Amino acid sequence: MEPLSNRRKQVEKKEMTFAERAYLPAIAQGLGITLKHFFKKKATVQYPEQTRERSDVWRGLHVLKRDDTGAERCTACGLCAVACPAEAITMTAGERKAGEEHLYREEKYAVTYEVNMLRCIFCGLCEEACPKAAIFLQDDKLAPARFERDEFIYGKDRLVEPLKTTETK
Amino acid sequence: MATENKTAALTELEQFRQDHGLALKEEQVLTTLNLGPTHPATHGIFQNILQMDGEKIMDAVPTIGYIHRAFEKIAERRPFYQITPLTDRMNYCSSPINNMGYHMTVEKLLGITIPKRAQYIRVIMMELARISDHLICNSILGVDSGAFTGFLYVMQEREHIYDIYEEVCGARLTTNMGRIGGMERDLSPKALHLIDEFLKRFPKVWAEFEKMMTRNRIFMDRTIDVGAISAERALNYGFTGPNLRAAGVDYDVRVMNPYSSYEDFEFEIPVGTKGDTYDRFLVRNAEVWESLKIIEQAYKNLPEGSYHADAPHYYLPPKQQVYTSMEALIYHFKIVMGEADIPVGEVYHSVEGGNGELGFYLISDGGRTPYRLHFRRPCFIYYQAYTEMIVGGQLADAILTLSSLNVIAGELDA
Amino acid sequence: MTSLFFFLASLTLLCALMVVISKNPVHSVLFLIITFFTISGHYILLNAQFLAAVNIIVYAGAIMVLFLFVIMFLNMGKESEQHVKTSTLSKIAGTLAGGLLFVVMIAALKDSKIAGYDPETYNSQIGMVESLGKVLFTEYLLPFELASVLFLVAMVGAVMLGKKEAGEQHF
Amino acid sequence: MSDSINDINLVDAPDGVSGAGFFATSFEKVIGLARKHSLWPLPFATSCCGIEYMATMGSNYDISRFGSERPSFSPRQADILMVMGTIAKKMGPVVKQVYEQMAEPRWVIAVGACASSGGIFDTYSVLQGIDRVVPVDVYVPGCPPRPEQILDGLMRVQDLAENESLRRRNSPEYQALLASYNIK
Amino acid sequence: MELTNENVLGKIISKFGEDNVRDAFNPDGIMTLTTNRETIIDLIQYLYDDEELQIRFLTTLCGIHFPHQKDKELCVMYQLHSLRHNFRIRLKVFFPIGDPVMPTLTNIYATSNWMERETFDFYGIIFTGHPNLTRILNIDEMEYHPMLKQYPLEDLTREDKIDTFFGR
Amino acid sequence: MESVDLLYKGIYILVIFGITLLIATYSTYFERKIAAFIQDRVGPNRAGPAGLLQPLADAGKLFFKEDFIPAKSNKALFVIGPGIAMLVATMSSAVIPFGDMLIVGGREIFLQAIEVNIGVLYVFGVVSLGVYGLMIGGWASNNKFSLLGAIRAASQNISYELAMGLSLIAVLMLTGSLSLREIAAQQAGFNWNIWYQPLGFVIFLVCAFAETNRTPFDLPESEAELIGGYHTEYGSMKLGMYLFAEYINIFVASAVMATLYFGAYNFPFMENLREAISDPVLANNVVTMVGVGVMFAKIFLFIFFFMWVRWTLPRFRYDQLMKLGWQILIPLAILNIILTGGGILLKEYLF
Repeated sequence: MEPLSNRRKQVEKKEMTFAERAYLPAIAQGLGITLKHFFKKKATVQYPEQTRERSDVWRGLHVLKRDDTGAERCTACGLCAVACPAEAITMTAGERKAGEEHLYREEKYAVTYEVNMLRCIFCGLCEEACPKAAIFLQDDKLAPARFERDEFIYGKDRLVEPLKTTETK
Repeated sequence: MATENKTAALTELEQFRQDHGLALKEEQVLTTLNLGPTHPATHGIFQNILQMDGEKIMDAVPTIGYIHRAFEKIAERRPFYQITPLTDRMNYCSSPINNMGYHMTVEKLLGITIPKRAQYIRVIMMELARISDHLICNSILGVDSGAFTGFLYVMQEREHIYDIYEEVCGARLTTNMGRIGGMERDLSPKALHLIDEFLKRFPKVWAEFEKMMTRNRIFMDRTIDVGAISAERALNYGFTGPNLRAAGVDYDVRVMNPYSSYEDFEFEIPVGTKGDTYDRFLVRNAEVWESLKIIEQAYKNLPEGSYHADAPHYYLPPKQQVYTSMEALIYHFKIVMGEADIPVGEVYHSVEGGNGELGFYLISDGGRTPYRLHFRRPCFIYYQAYTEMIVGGQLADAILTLSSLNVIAGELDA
Repeated sequence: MTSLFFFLASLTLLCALMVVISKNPVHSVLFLIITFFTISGHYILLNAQFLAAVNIIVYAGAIMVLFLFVIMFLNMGKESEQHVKTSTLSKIAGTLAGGLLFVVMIAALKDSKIAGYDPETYNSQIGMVESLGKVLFTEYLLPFELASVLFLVAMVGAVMLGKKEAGEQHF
Repeated sequence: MSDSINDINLVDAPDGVSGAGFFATSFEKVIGLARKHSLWPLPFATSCCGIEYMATMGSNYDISRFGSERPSFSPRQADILMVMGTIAKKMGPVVKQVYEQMAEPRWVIAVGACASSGGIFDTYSVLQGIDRVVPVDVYVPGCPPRPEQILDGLMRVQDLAENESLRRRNSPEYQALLASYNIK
Repeated sequence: MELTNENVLGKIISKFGEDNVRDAFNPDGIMTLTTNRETIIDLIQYLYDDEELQIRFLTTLCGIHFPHQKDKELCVMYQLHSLRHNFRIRLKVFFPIGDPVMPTLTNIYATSNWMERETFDFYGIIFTGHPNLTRILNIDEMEYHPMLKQYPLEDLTREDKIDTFFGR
Repeated sequence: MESVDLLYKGIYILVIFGITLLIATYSTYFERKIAAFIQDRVGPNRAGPAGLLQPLADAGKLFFKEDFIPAKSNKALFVIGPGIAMLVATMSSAVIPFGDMLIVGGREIFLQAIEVNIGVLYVFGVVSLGVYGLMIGGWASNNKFSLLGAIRAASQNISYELAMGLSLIAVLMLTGSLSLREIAAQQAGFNWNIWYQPLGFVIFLVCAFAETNRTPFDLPESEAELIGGYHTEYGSMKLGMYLFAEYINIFVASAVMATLYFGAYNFPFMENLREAISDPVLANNVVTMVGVGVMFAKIFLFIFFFMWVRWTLPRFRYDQLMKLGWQILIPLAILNIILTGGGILLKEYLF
């Protein structure tokens, strides 16, 4: 067929030379390459003892952040659930009662907040959707493998970031 | 569970048989061999019911749909921005191309223009994706012909490509990279550094891989004249991409309908002659070099500027503004809830995917979701020709033809 | 030695019978292979180690593999061909032919003597390659050459039979 | 091998009574250890996760360190069925058949969201988790999981294999489990 | 000749008449025409054969469902491409859902075989003359054509989902 | 034969059998390690120090895996198949001289299990039977992939046996003996056959690859085409026996190549070593023991070569394999015979 553009380039396709027809030179060359690799430094990272470096923006396991004072940032606005293409996030909102100011930053908070880790595709849209910087996908944690399907519904007990300070109630 | 009506498929092939002296004699007893759905050579999953005369294939009836996931139906139920993760999973060997192809389609609908920097970043990512796609395909060809080692050599390089992806978007394979209106973040210094390193290291590895395979007579014998298809048949079957170029047609969307500033770059379109497996291998090899050239140019000439379009209605405002400014928060809510104003219209946009013209046909009725989103999936279209390509060959040929076609199950079945 | 001979001989006969009797052709071939082995055993008893080895290499190692090969191919499509009916007439004919052969054999062999062996003249190297080769290339040269011509003819015939017909593809 | 790592978890000697000159241990534990280190996978790779499995086999992660690098595409020879990728309803019976063809002891890992639960593809054509057709031992989340997570899943199966009784597969509980999936 | 939307449209209309080729518009640079069942195959054949146009590549083909358009519920869209002139054209055919029949294109383009099967699978459009019109992606036992707008997307057997927050 | 001799023989045979099995077992380990090293990986390293217990783990697992016989298979033959493969493989190492002779208490002990004056033919004959294991197993499985594998194995083995035999003939012409011990003894010092038979060696090497079904000739079990070929339906220890037989075959093939072409237990300057030690008995024993070490070193090199090639090359296609065997190797082997004959005549004529 005649060329459609001026950028056409025929790939090189020579006839086999006698040396190539005789198999052995090419085989020797291949053997040479593999032998070189035999003595090369190995690329393997010995997981689990060593871990490969992950980028800072890696989308790993979710965490629900607290603010500087230790109160939960989430206000149960539901944007993350809407943004989730896998429909993995469910939550129920509740009103903050008096005396709970140190627990929840805003007047509304998530009474339950569940992420189904088996449904989740770790696309990061929830993190992007959150207007309160509450949900993050951590770069240093991965969702672990487990034996039962029920164990993958992460409630607030496993999602909320543990308090940094030693004082607990 | 053969969904194909066998007799019908046979009549289709009758003419072909006559032409190639393959017409069955009446007394000939054929053996039926089920290639797939879990046969190792099918990689993804599709079934080929082969009728064999000894080792020779007399007929093949393909069955697909084993991972049909209803992409087009899902797309009708999700807001525009949530479709990006879907496109990831179509051709998962080169997800960024799919992502960005989709984004460009929507941008075409919305009428947004993207700053040069974002376009160049896209080009870099798409070419990296093309490299990783071709790299898998060509090394898998080695695996299927028994040379496993080359595969692992180049897979190490693919890890480096993944490192770059990871730095740019935070994931390795299903990237969800970029947003409607640009990229989600600028290239970090580390990402730039990784690209730079990749450009330095990869040519050596790829040259070594070529040295191992290209002129090895065993490999050449296995691939030359295997699974050949003429340019005319290939066009009739809707081939695009490297498989069409191997048959000698220099059709490349990047050149014919340049998008994302592809017109700025110098590169060539490698074409083959016979459209056989060896040609496909060579064309992909050459394309990897061309992609490297493009990345190098884009990396060297990366313009300054913003990494996303100035389109507050569609592109999420920066997080810091969302926390502080009311206007930004309202936009943020509108975009996330999918309430952004989407114009009515229909667009078709195609990009040069790893396997050919990846087209998106989008009809919008102004709602929060596409009214209809049809994907032109190159694999689905050219896999039809597989029967014609393998009949008359041997079992081993069929397997190499399959891997050289680079049929990606996710793209095939949608 | 004698007991070994009788053991081998009876095994040979038994397996030979089984070749004919067994219904599954693959089993027949396998029994035939065992028969060849026992015959090789006989050769060894006769101190003809070379013949024993060659018998195994050529018959058991190559020819019977081909037999098995062909039978496997033929068996591929059809479930079984065991239901072939034999007519009474052919059964009677078969019995008659077999009986007559038996009579002829007895008649031919009834006067033959078992060759005794004489420790004085016994040559332990008689079955070895060297003596075999010498005999073949001197005393029996003509039959040897004729046999080779026969093989050549057979080979040409095989090539002709296997040759491609026009328009037909073989691998 | 890189010399820098000398603290790899080698196999620990099984618990037993080690006294002067004799070492007794339960036979089951030895076999458990053997099985643990020789899990041959059947990579039932249908889509994206299969590509990550390639990375797991690759040099950087190297599944062979666990003795699992021999992929057995024949179910008779495989020990773990690694289902990686979306299983559509059309594919469901195939998965079940492959599982039925595997010889005991056998384990199943559902790698990735699609195989485990259907993931993002909550659609008419996709099986919502392979635990609807075959019993699953270990689920690996992620879409696709990183190779580290796949290795994690493999190590969970190793834990199972190590501690499993030789007779578990004959136990009524196990038979009941299989019966509930209508297998055999 | 440089192909432009106008002169191609002119050619087509002069050949097939205004009645058969309607509603030409140009939403995204690609000329879109509406035609009818009787004309479509001849039109595509004409575009294929015409030495000047050389529109010889079927880019894609898909069905669309518009449940609100009376008697025009179903649509099949063909998109063709002239590689020689880099010219694309889109053809649409509308027809009622009660009569979902279309002529097949497989005699011109081999590639339309599976595309038509897919369209049949998704929308139930019957392509007469197709060599093997069976479902291609879904299981044979499926009773409906899932891409029609009235059918749900979700797998109805799923239990672990709470719909409250998904905004739908 | 005296009973003491018989005892020594018995011990020797047991030792050789044990060594064969050990080498085969650890070949699996080395195969995995070598593959890993070639591919920039580290290979098995969790089972025992540096993964040394890996073969034992595999064996333990295979033994306790459910023993499965497919319902539609031919049950008796299905079981016999791997048995034949294993039996034949272990039989063939009997005539290989792993060393010269030891002198223990004035008694000469030859380090060879059986001395037959047709040793080469014995190995050849036994190896040619190996294919029955594959054929019977493949056929009995009642699986089309297995059957294809079996048929490929049969035709491949027959074809390459011819070229192998022809390349052997040249060696036999040179040595004038069929006894492996004799052939080994003739290559004393550095007078190895490889110097006279380079072409014959290459042909033999290629055929050895084909006979042991190793890449690039692993068509009977090629993963990508036939899944596992003849052993697709085999699980548990029956599969183990097939794999084992393959490795034993590699070991035997390496040993035969070392014996025929690379001087068996001979090594350069062995006479110098013998003379350096004054006590003749001790000298003989030291040389013999070094010779045994040298022999095994050669064998290991060949085994390494087998694996090295496997992880480098793609495999042939069926017809190409046949073409290579019939159209290239056999004519080359015949040419080699003619050249060798000419060479011998020339030598006789000149000297």
